[in-house]
Amino acid sequence: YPRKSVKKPPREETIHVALVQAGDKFLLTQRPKRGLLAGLWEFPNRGELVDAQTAVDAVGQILDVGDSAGLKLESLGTVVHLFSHIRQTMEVYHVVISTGLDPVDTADACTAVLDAPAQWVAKDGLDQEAVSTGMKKAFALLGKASKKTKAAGSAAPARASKRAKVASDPKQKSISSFFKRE
Amino acid sequence: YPRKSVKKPPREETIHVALVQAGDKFLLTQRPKRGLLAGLWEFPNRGELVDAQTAVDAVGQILDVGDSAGLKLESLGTVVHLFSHIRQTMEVYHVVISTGLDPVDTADACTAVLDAPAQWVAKDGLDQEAVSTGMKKAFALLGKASKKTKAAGSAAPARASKRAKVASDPKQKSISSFFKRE
Amino acid sequence: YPRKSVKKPPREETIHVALVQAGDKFLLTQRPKRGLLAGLWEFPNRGELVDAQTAVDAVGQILDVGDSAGLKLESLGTVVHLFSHIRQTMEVYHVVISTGLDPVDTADACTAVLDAPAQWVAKDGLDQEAVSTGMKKAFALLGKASKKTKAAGSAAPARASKRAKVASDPKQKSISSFFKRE
Amino acid sequence: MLEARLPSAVTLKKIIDAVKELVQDANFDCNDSGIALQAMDSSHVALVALLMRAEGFDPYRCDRNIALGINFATLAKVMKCAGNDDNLTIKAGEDADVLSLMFESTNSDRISEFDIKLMDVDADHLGIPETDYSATIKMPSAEFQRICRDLSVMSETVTIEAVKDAVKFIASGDTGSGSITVKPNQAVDKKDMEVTVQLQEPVKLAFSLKYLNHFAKAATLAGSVTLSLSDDVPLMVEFAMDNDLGYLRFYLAPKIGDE
Amino acid sequence: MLEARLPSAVTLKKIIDAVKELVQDANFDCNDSGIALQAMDSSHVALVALLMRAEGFDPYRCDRNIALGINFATLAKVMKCAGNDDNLTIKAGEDADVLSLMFESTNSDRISEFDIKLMDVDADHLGIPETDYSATIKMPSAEFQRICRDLSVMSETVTIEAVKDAVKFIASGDTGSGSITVKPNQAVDKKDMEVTVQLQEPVKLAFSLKYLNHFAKAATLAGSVTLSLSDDVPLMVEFAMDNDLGYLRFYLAPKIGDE
Amino acid sequence: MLEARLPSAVTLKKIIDAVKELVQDANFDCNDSGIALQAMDSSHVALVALLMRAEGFDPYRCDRNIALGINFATLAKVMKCAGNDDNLTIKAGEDADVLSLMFESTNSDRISEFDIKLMDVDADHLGIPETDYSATIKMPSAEFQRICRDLSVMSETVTIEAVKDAVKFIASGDTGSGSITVKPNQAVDKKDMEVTVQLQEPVKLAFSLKYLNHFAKAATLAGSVTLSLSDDVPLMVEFAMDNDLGYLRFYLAPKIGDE
Repeated sequence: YPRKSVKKPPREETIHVALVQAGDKFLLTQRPKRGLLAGLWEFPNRGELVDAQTAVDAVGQILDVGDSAGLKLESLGTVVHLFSHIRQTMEVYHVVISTGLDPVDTADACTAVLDAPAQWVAKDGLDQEAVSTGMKKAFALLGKASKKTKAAGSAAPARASKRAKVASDPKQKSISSFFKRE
Repeated sequence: YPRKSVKKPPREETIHVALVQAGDKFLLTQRPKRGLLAGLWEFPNRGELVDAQTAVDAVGQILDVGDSAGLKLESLGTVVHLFSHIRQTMEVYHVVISTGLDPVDTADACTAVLDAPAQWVAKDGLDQEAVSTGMKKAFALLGKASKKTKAAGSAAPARASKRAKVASDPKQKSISSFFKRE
Repeated sequence: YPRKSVKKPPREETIHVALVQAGDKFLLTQRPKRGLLAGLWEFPNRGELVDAQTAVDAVGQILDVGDSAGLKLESLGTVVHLFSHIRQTMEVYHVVISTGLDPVDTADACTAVLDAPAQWVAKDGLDQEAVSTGMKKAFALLGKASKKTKAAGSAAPARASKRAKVASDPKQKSISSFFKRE
Repeated sequence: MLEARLPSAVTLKKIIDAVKELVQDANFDCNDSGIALQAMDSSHVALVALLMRAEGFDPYRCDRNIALGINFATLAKVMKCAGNDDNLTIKAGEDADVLSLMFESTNSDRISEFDIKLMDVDADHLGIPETDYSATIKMPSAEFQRICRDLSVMSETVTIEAVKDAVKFIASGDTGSGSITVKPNQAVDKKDMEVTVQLQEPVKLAFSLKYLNHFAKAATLAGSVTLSLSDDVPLMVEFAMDNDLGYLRFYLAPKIGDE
Repeated sequence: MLEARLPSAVTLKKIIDAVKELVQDANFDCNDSGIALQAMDSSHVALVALLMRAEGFDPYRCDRNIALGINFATLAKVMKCAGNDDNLTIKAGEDADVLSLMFESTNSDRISEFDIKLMDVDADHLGIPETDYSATIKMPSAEFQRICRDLSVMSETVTIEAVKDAVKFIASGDTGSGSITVKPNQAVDKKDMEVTVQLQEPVKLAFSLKYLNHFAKAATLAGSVTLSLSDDVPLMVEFAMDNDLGYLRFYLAPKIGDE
Repeated sequence: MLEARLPSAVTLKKIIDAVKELVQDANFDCNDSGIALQAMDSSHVALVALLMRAEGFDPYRCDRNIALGINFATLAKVMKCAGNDDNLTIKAGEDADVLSLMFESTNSDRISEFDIKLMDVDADHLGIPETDYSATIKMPSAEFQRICRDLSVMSETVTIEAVKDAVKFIASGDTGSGSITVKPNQAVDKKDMEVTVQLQEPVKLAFSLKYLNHFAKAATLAGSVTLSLSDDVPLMVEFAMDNDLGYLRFYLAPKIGDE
């Protein structure tokens, strides 16, 4: 009758991925030389972000654009990617930077702040870079979203941050699906 | 009369080393590129293991063999190795994996789980690899043990885990040296 | 009237830098391969040192010279270095080692204790090494100090450690600027 | 201009402590009838609604509607400075960029004044429809806090099942399961110890224990708590403050496929 | 089938709290005379032996011998849910795969039930020989706890030296040394404060303070503790529970070359 | 040879607890008039000066001047072993390399003895000139502790402004500002609750709250604290111990350009 303790399910992990766009270029950072997906390039992401505003602030700090309120952050939704022992939920955001940027300088700044190599890569060039499959899935959301955005017109909210984060538990409903904005 | 504070003795450190054997091959992982013994290959080990069962579970997870109860874990005893400022006690275990394994796949799985490069190396090939002296000492225990085991016949316990861990303080006696199993 | 939360000021950081001299050589250690100033060589330093005595003890341990009381540690003052997002205050100390040392052996010992590559470089050879700008500023203090020391004669205190640490807040006055030694 | 004096500074301290981990920044909406606050947590799973009526203050004065954008971490730190017998006067001038808080102790000669910088908080205001709930449960708030804490041992999710004359809280996880049943008690001498269950129809809904544990921190604010449930509607957890000062309500969206 | 009701749930809570850091998984061996448990810590330095007699329960019923394999971390979490005035009923059915625990408060209408999944625990059972100890020391358990904690300041090892009419605990380390001497007191009004030393012959043995500090956590379970020592034999530390419920004993192998 | 018995071991415990985070190693300078200690913190911003007069001990005996070099972390750990009703005898022999501490409880049969190894501490001794301070403020030490803690919410620096009949503590930071005003109270029945301000001329100086919070830990040692300020001179914070035992003083260099 007694039973052996059950095999562990894959570890749950949620990361926040920022697709940072300047003109037609996107910011990539490089993974450590060792470990999971060693050396691959990815979009800037963090596991410990508590909400989207923190992401905007981090991006603002990286780009030194001062008041991060000027950055548009749009939630593109979530993608789930399975590793052998990790079930990773990626919450994907899109940030468009309108300030005139020197790609080289900002990549250097990113290297310093993020503590990892960084570069700007054109959308078309992403295929040439060693980008992980999961990250490609995340990027694919942008295509879907841009279609929707176009359909809905350019009414993207200028201060969308407060609306961005969605609960990562798929069973958990959102309160705003019950109560409507006034 | 007053005296200067005494020179520090070498730091004590206890690690748990698993000699994971599949057929005539053993699992090796690589140390980080920097720091002590940089880049050398070693048997999978962890300092923070609390007991042998945890080791079995970790190995089971690495090899994805499901219920780790099927793995035989045998304690081979301890080896002490001295570094310039560390006195390292290695508690060595031997695990034989009977499931049919694809060495390449499992090495990849190990890389993912252990966050370090991993490979399967034949017993005879260990000399060719850059394995540290301490680890060689640990491996030497296997030779001694296999002689003993042969002498004692193949009565190796199927669930030896509860008996594996020995106190790392050489002055501390074990309770089971006083009370006998019934 | 209400206002947006202010842009973050650069992060404050204080590190303790030891210019360890044996004969005409100085000890250098190498930064990690990734991150800020990756791979550059620097003088041994630590952020978490609580006071100068700890530094002496660490150096004594590195060099295995036994009783660290034999080491002369002299405070050279502080240098401030600005990174893009860090304002780093370096508190610089000078330690002269009088015991006969084998440069190769001690570099190996340092590698083991500091967990990073280390080497002894002659004062004149520092320019040839990839040493960061901030560290060069720190080294420059030695030139200034040696002039002062010469002016004051060789009355450098044998146990200067208790006098070494200065407050890193430039507005904070020191108590010893008010009360005089008896 | 706002000027309002709360007889017990500790009341606001307890409110802020119960809310600060759910809400980072929010507006205190002040008008002549009192001070209100509504904010979602950053995951948009829960909603906090606070009402402090003008009648609970003495005096209370608010010339025109103003929204005071406050960082709750800062406010919580300032509220820590409230002594047990301090009263609290809060003030904000026309076009002010600070909220002023003054703590006065009745039995000492110390006056503490703090100014907190105001922020521009971009708040959505949600409309909360009047709901005729299927079940309304009143119980001691300490009991509710203990149930949520105890069941967290087993799972991150609790199923609340209200049937005739009993409410059952159930949590089931990898290592086992737990259930706690609460039954109405009619005649209790201490009002706060009363348990009542008003039932239109049986309901069974699942909720995140993490959030309920957050809500339960408000147990210091009121001896009783009221849970109101209906299918397909967020749970309402209400702590009514003494002396008609108002209430602190939490709304929590249910979890689906888990009940 | 097992069904046993313990008048005070807190008693089991204290037992589990004292043992949980030494033992990860162990079997509760149940038969008609009571519930016993024996387990070594993972380093095989200490042994825990618990006996809860059937007489301490009311009612107690156990049809046939069963071994209930329990994860102590899980059980400890569930036992945290025990209220101070709760009683506890534990149950396990024939071929059950769970242990059921029911907490009932005498003065509230709350009933908490928890089911913990059972495990297959591979336990060695050691035979503990009857020993005629050279020295047996009875002292207040709080005093024992304090001595162990105080001497931990100086070393990881304590030497216990029992001579005629005195017991000395000595610890010596890099920064200095400490020693605490306890002497018998004959006439004490409070039984728990009594100190007695029964000596056959003087002994002097060294033990790990880390383990003794673990054992001393059981001071909440009994006002007195008994230490029994002989050369070349493990120390026995016994906490006898009130009302003849039974005992919690710890055995600790000595350290050699250190006394 | 030194031998000195302190009626309450807890007194020394409180002193060490208040000082241990500022001072790592220091010399107790013992002579026939008592035991003194002077030490700067490692940043050379603050200075600690302790005096324990021979009269406060019973008995007190010190044949010749000796300096006992002590590591405060070790001493603090040993002092943790002091029971509330223990007395303490400290001893150091001629040419001793240890300081001996013996704790005796008045109502138990336990005697604890600790030996701490002495160190060679290289101490600078600073001369502290007699100063005629512009302002001297006496207030309850708990009040001082609370002011320092409360204002730490806002800034790392406090400005102390003493004017006629009031002392204002002000802290201003990124998220806002705080100020606490203390006024003299003439007739108080409890001596420790008294607040007095003696003013030669108004002063306004800025100090590090981190250090003041360290000093304020000595509030357990004395019910009152005295702050003495003058321009261009370190602040003196004095805790006078009961029964004329002596004092624990802290000196803190001001911050410039911040007041």
